Amino acid sequence: MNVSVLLIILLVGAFATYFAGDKLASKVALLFSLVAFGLSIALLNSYNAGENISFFKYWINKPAIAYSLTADGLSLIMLLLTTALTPLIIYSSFENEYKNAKSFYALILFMSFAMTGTFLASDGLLYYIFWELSLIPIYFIALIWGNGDVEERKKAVVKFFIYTLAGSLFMLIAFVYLYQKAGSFLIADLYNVKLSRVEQFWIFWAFFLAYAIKIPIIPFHTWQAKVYQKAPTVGTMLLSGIMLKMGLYSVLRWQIPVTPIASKTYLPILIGFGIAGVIYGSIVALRQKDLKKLLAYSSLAHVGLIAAGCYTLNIDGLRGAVLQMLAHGFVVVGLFFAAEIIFRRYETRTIADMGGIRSQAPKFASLFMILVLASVALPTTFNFIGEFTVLYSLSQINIWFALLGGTTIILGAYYMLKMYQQVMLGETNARVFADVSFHETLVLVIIIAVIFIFGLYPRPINNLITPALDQILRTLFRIQ
Amino acid sequence: MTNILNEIGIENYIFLSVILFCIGVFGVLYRRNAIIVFMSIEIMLNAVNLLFVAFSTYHQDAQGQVFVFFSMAVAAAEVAVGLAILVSIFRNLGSIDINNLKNLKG
Amino acid sequence: MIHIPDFAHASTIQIVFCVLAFITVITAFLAIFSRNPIHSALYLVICFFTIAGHYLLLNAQFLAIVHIIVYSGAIMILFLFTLMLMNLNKQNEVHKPRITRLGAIVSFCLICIVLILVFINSKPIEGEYIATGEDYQSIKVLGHVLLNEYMVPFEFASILLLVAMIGVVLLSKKEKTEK
Amino acid sequence: MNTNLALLLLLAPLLGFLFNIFFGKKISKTASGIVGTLTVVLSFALTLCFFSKINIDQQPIKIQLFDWIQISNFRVDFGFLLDQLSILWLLFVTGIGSLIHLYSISYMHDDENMHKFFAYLNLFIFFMITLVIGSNLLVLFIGWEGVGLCSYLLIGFWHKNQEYNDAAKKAFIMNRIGDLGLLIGIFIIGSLFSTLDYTTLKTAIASSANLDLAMISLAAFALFIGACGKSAQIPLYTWLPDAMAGPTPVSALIHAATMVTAGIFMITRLNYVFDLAPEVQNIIAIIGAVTSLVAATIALVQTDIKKVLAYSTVSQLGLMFLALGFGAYEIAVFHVITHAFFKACLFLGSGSVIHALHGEQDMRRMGGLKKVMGITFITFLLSTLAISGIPPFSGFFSKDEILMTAFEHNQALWVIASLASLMTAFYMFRLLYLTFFNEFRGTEHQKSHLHESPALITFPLIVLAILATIGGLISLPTNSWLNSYLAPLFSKEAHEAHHFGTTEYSLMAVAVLGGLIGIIIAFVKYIKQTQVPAEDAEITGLAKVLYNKYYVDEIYDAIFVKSINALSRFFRDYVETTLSSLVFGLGKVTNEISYQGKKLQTGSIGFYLFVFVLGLCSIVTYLFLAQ
Repeated sequence: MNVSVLLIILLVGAFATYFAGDKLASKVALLFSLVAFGLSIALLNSYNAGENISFFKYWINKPAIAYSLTADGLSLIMLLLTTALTPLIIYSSFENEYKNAKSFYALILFMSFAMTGTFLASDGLLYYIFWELSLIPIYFIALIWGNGDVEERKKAVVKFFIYTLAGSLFMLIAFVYLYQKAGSFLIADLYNVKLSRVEQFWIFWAFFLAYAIKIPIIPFHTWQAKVYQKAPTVGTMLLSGIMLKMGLYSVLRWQIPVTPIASKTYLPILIGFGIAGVIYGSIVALRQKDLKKLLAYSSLAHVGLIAAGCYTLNIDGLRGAVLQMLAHGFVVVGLFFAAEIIFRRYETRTIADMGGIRSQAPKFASLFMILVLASVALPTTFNFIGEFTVLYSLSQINIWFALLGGTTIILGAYYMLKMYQQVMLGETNARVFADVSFHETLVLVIIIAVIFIFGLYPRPINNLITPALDQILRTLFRIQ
Repeated sequence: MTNILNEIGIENYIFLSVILFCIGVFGVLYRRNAIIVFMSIEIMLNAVNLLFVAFSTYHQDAQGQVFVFFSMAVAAAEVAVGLAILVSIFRNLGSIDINNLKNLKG
Repeated sequence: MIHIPDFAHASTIQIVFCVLAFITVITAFLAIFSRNPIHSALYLVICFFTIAGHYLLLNAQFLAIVHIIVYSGAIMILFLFTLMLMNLNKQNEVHKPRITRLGAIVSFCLICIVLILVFINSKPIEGEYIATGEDYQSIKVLGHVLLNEYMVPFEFASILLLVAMIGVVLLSKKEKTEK
Repeated sequence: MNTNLALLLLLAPLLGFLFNIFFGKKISKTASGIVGTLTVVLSFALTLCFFSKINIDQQPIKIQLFDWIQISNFRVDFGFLLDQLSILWLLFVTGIGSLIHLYSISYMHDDENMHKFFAYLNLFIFFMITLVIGSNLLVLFIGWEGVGLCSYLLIGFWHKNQEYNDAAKKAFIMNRIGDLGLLIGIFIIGSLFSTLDYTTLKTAIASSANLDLAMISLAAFALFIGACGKSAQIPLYTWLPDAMAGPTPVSALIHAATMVTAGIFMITRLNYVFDLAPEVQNIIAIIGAVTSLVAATIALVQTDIKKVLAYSTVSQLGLMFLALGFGAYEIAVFHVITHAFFKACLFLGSGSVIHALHGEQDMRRMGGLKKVMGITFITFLLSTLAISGIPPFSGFFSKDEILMTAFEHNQALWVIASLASLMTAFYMFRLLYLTFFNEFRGTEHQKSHLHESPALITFPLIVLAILATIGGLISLPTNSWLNSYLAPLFSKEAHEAHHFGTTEYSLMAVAVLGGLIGIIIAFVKYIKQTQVPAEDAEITGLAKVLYNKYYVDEIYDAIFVKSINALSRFFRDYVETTLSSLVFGLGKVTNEISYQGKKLQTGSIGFYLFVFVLGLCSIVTYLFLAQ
C-alpha cells in the first residue's frame, strides 16, 4: 500500500459525495474522510514498520515531471493533521443547513485531497499543482456559502484568491529556474543543485513571497482577517487549521533546504518578521469587535511564532514549530467552532452583542475556557510544548528574540481573556442560550482530548518527526 | 518547349503581384463600403494566387497550382459567408458602412 | 538584378504581358476608386479576366478556366447580386475624413515600398530558368496530384464549401424574431 | 510504593476536582464539599507519612514518570522530588488547605455553584502540589501556571460581576508577566547547564569550574521577576489587593497562605543559583524592603477589611523577600510558615465577620462585634498579636529573625523593615479595634442578624489561631528545629544561630517596642477617641494618596493599558487599512492600465487595419533586416 491510495480515496469521496445528493452528502463525506483517516493511520503503521509507502512514476517526459509522492515523518504528521481535522470539520457542520450541500461537502473533500497532495508531493511541479489546486475549493466555499454582504465578501475572497495566486506565481518562477539548473523537478535533485549566492537570494525571496502570503506573515496578512470573517466557519477552519500549515510545511520542506545560504543569511530578518507578527497580531487582536476577526489575528500571532521557529534553523525550533502547527491546528479549529456555536444561537459575531453566556451554558463555558487556555499555552496543553520549544530555540539565537516572542504569553492572555470575559461572563444574557448539543460537545471534547493527550505525552510525535527534521537540517548544512 | 519566364522574368510577376496586393490593401483602408472592401480582399487573394502560379512555373512543379485551387475554394467560401453576413447587417442596420460597425469599441 | 523589358526589341509575349499587366493594375485601381459599386464590380471582372490571361501566359490553362468560372462566373456574380439586392448602386458614399485617407495613402505607400524593397534586395538566386519539359500542369497531372497527395485537404475543402453553403443559407434567412 | 503514595498524594485533589466537575451538581452541596475536603485531607495524611519518613532517613525521594518535553540536548521528564523543602511546603499547603476546605463547606453553602467552588479549590491544591513537588523547573512551571489559572477562576468565581472578572483577568495577566520572566530564566538555565532538574542542576553548578556568572545573574534576575509576579512584589503587586474580589476562603488559601509564597519557594529551591548572583540578591532585598514599606503605608488607611489584609500580605511577603535577599532562606521559609498560620486565620476570621454581616466588608460599617462573635474575636486577636510581632506569638520569632539579619547586612533596609513592622502593628490593631470594639455602626437589619459563625467556620479558626500562637516553636532563636531540618538543602552553611549578645537583645527590644508603639497609637486613636475613618469623599491630603494606593493602578493603566489599547486602535484603524489599501493598490494599478488600454480599442476597423498594416510592415522589415 502506498500513499497514493489516500489521494484516490479522497478524490473518489469528493465525487461520491457530489453524486450522493444533498441529503446524504454530509454523511458520505464524513464516511470517506473517516476512511481516509483510518488509512493514514494504517500508512503510519506501515511507515513505522519500515515499509516503503512512497510512490513514483514518470508523468510527463519533457519537461521531466514525475508523479512522485514521498512520505517521511514530517509529511505523515501533516497528513494525519489533515485527515484528522477533515472529518472533525465535516462533523462539526452537521447541524448547519447548507444550500447545495453536495457541492459543499464535495469541495471540502476535494480541498482535503489537494492539501494532502501538497504535503506528499516530492516533485516540484506536482507540488505546485496541488498547492494551487487547494485554492480553488476554498474560493468557492468562501464565496458561495460565506456570510455577510455579498459584495464585500466577493471583494475579500477575490482579494485572497488573487493575492495568494500572485504570490505562488513567484514560486513557480523559482521552480522553473531551478528546473533549468537541475534538469528535474524532483526534490532530491533540487536539494543537490548548486546555486550561487545571488541565485539563492532570488529563489529564496520568490519562495518567501508565496509562503509569506499563505502563512501569512506580516505585512502580507491583509487578506486573512476579512476572509476568516466572511467565509463559512467550515471554510475558516479549513483555512486556519490546515491550509496555513501548508505554507509553514513548505518553508521546512522546500524553501530552507533548497536555499541554505540565503536562509542562514536572512535568519535574523526572518525571525524578526515572525516575531513582529506575534506582537502585531496580538496587539491588533485586542481591539477587534468581531469574534472571528479576533481569532484571525490571534492566529496571525501564533503563526508568526511558528514561522520564527521554522527559520531558527535548529532542531528545537523546527520541532517546536511542527508541534505548534499541530496544536494550533486543533485549537484554532476548536475556537472557530466555539464562535460558530455562539453564532448558531445568537446569529451574530459581534462581541459587544454577547456576554453573560456562562451562567446559561456552563458546559459550553467550560469547554470554551479550556480552548482559550490551550490557546494561551497553559502547561499540560499541547500548545505549551510547541510554544516552549520554539521560544527556547529563539533564546538560543538571541535572548531578546525569546523575550519579544514571549510577549505572546502576556498579550495572548490579555486578548483571549478579555474576549472570554466579554463573550461569556457578566450578567446573564437576556436571550436564551441553549447549552451545547451532543454533536457540538463531541467535536469539542475530541479536540480537547487531543490537546491534553499530546500535551502530556508528545513522545510519539517527537519520535515521528525528529528523524525527518534532522534530515532537513542535514540537507541544510550539507552534512552527509 | 521553353520556359515562359525566360521571356518575362519572375521579377516582373513579383512586382505585378506586389502592386496588386498593395492596391488591395489600399482599397481596404480607403473605402468605407464593405462590399468594396471585400473586393479589395479578392484583389489581394488574386495577387497571391498569381504569385503561386508564377512560382509553380518557375519550379516546374504542380504543387503551387494545387494551392491556388485550395485558395480559390477558401475564397469562394469566404465571399459567400461574408456577403451573407453583409446582407444580414444591411437588413439590420440599413447600411454597410464599416464606420457604423463600432460594437467592438472597448 | 532587375529584368527590364526591352520594349524596342520586345517579343510578342513580352508585349502581351505588359498589356495584360497594365490592364490588371488599371482596372484594379478603377475598381477601388469608382464611386458606383456596380462599376467597381465590373472593373474587377475585367481585372480577373486579365489575371486569367496571365495564367494562360504561364501555360496554366486549367487553372485559367477554373479561375474564370469561379471568380468571374461565381464570385463576381454573387457580388453583383448582393449589390442589386441592397440597391446600393445609387448610394453616395460619404467620404472618409481626411486623416483616414491620409492614413490609407501612407500605409499604401509604406507597404508598397517595403515589399518592393524587400523583393529587390532579397537577391534572388540568379540562374537559368529551368525547363524540364516534363508535363507538370496538365489536367491529368493536376488531377493526379490533387487526388493522391492532397486528397485529404481536397476533401476538407469540399466540406468547407458545404459548411459555407449551409452557413450562408442560415445567415441570409430572415430571422423569425417576431414570434 | 513511594511512587504510588506520592502519586496518590498528587492525584487525590485532581480526582476530587474531576468528581466535583462531573458529578458535583448531582449530589448535594455538602456532599460535594465533603468529597473535596476529604481528598485534601487524604493528601495531608500522606504528606504526614512522607514527613515522618524523611525525618527518619533524611533521604529525598525521587520519582521519574515519563519524558515530556524533548529539547535538543536535554529532556524534561515528569518527575517529582520529595525532599525536606517540598514536604515542608506540602505540610502547610495540604494542612491549611484542608482547614480552608472545611471552612468553605459552611461558608459557601448559600452559593448555587458550590460544587464548582470545591472543584476549583481541589484543582488549586493539585497544581500547588505539582508546583511544590516537581523535580524540575518545568514541572514547577506547570504548577506555577496552574495555580495562576485557579486563582483566575476563583477570583472571578462570581462571574456575573464584571469588576470581579476584571480583577481576575488582571491577576492572571500580571502573573503572566512574571511567568515570562520565569520562562526566560528557565531558558537561560537550560542552555547553560543543559538540564532543568534541581538535583542535576545543583551538581552541575557545584562541579563546573568556570561559570558564566553574567548569564547566571541574568537568569536569576529573570527568575526573580517571575517570583515578583507570583508573590506580588513591586512592581507587579497590584493584582493581589484586587484579587480580594474572590470569596474569602480563596483569599485565605491562595492569596495569603499558599500561592503567593510560590515565589519564595522557587527562590529557596534555586538558592544555589541565587547565591551566585549577589547583585540580584541585593535587588531582591531592596525590592522586598521597599514593597513591605509601601504596602504597609497603603494598608494604614484602607477601610475594606480584606484590602487591609491584602496589603498586609504584600508587606509581609516583602519582608520574606528581604530575608531571601540576604541569603537567609530558612528565615524566609520560617516567616512563610508563621505567616501562613496567622494570615490564614486573619482572612478566615474576616470571612467569618463578613459572613455575619451578610457581605459587608467596609470597616466603617462594623464595630462592637466582640460581644457577639467571641471565638472569632479571640482567634483574630491572637493572630493580630502574632502578625504584630508581640512575643511569644509566632510572628515575633520569624519577624525578629528577619530584622536581625537585615541589621547585620544593611542597616538602611533594617530601618525600612522596622518601620514597616511598626506600621503593621498599627494597622492591624486599627483593624481589630474598628471591627470588634466600640458600638456597631452598621444598619439595624444587619444588627439584628449578627451571630457567631457555625462550628465548621470556627473550628479552623481555632486550629489556626493555636498554630499562630505556638508556631514560633519550630525555630527558636537558640535551638532551631527548622534550620537543622532544612540544612541539607543549602549549599553554604545554614545561618549560624545568631550570637546572642547585647546588640541582639536590644534589637529584639526595639522590634517589640515598635510593635507596642503601633498598638498604642491605634488604641489611642480608635478606642480612646473612638475615631472612625472618614468617608471616601472626605479623605484629603496624604491620606488620599495612600487611600488611592499611590495611584499606582491609575499610573499603570495610563502607561501600559491605555497605550497598548491606543496602539491597538492605531494598528487596527490605520496600519491595517494602509496595508490593505497597498494590496488593493496593486490591483487598482492593473485596473487603471487596463482601463487606459481599453481606449485603444476604438472599434474603428479602419484604424485597426492601419495599425495592422504598420505592424506587418515592421515585421517584414525586421525579418528582412534580421537576416
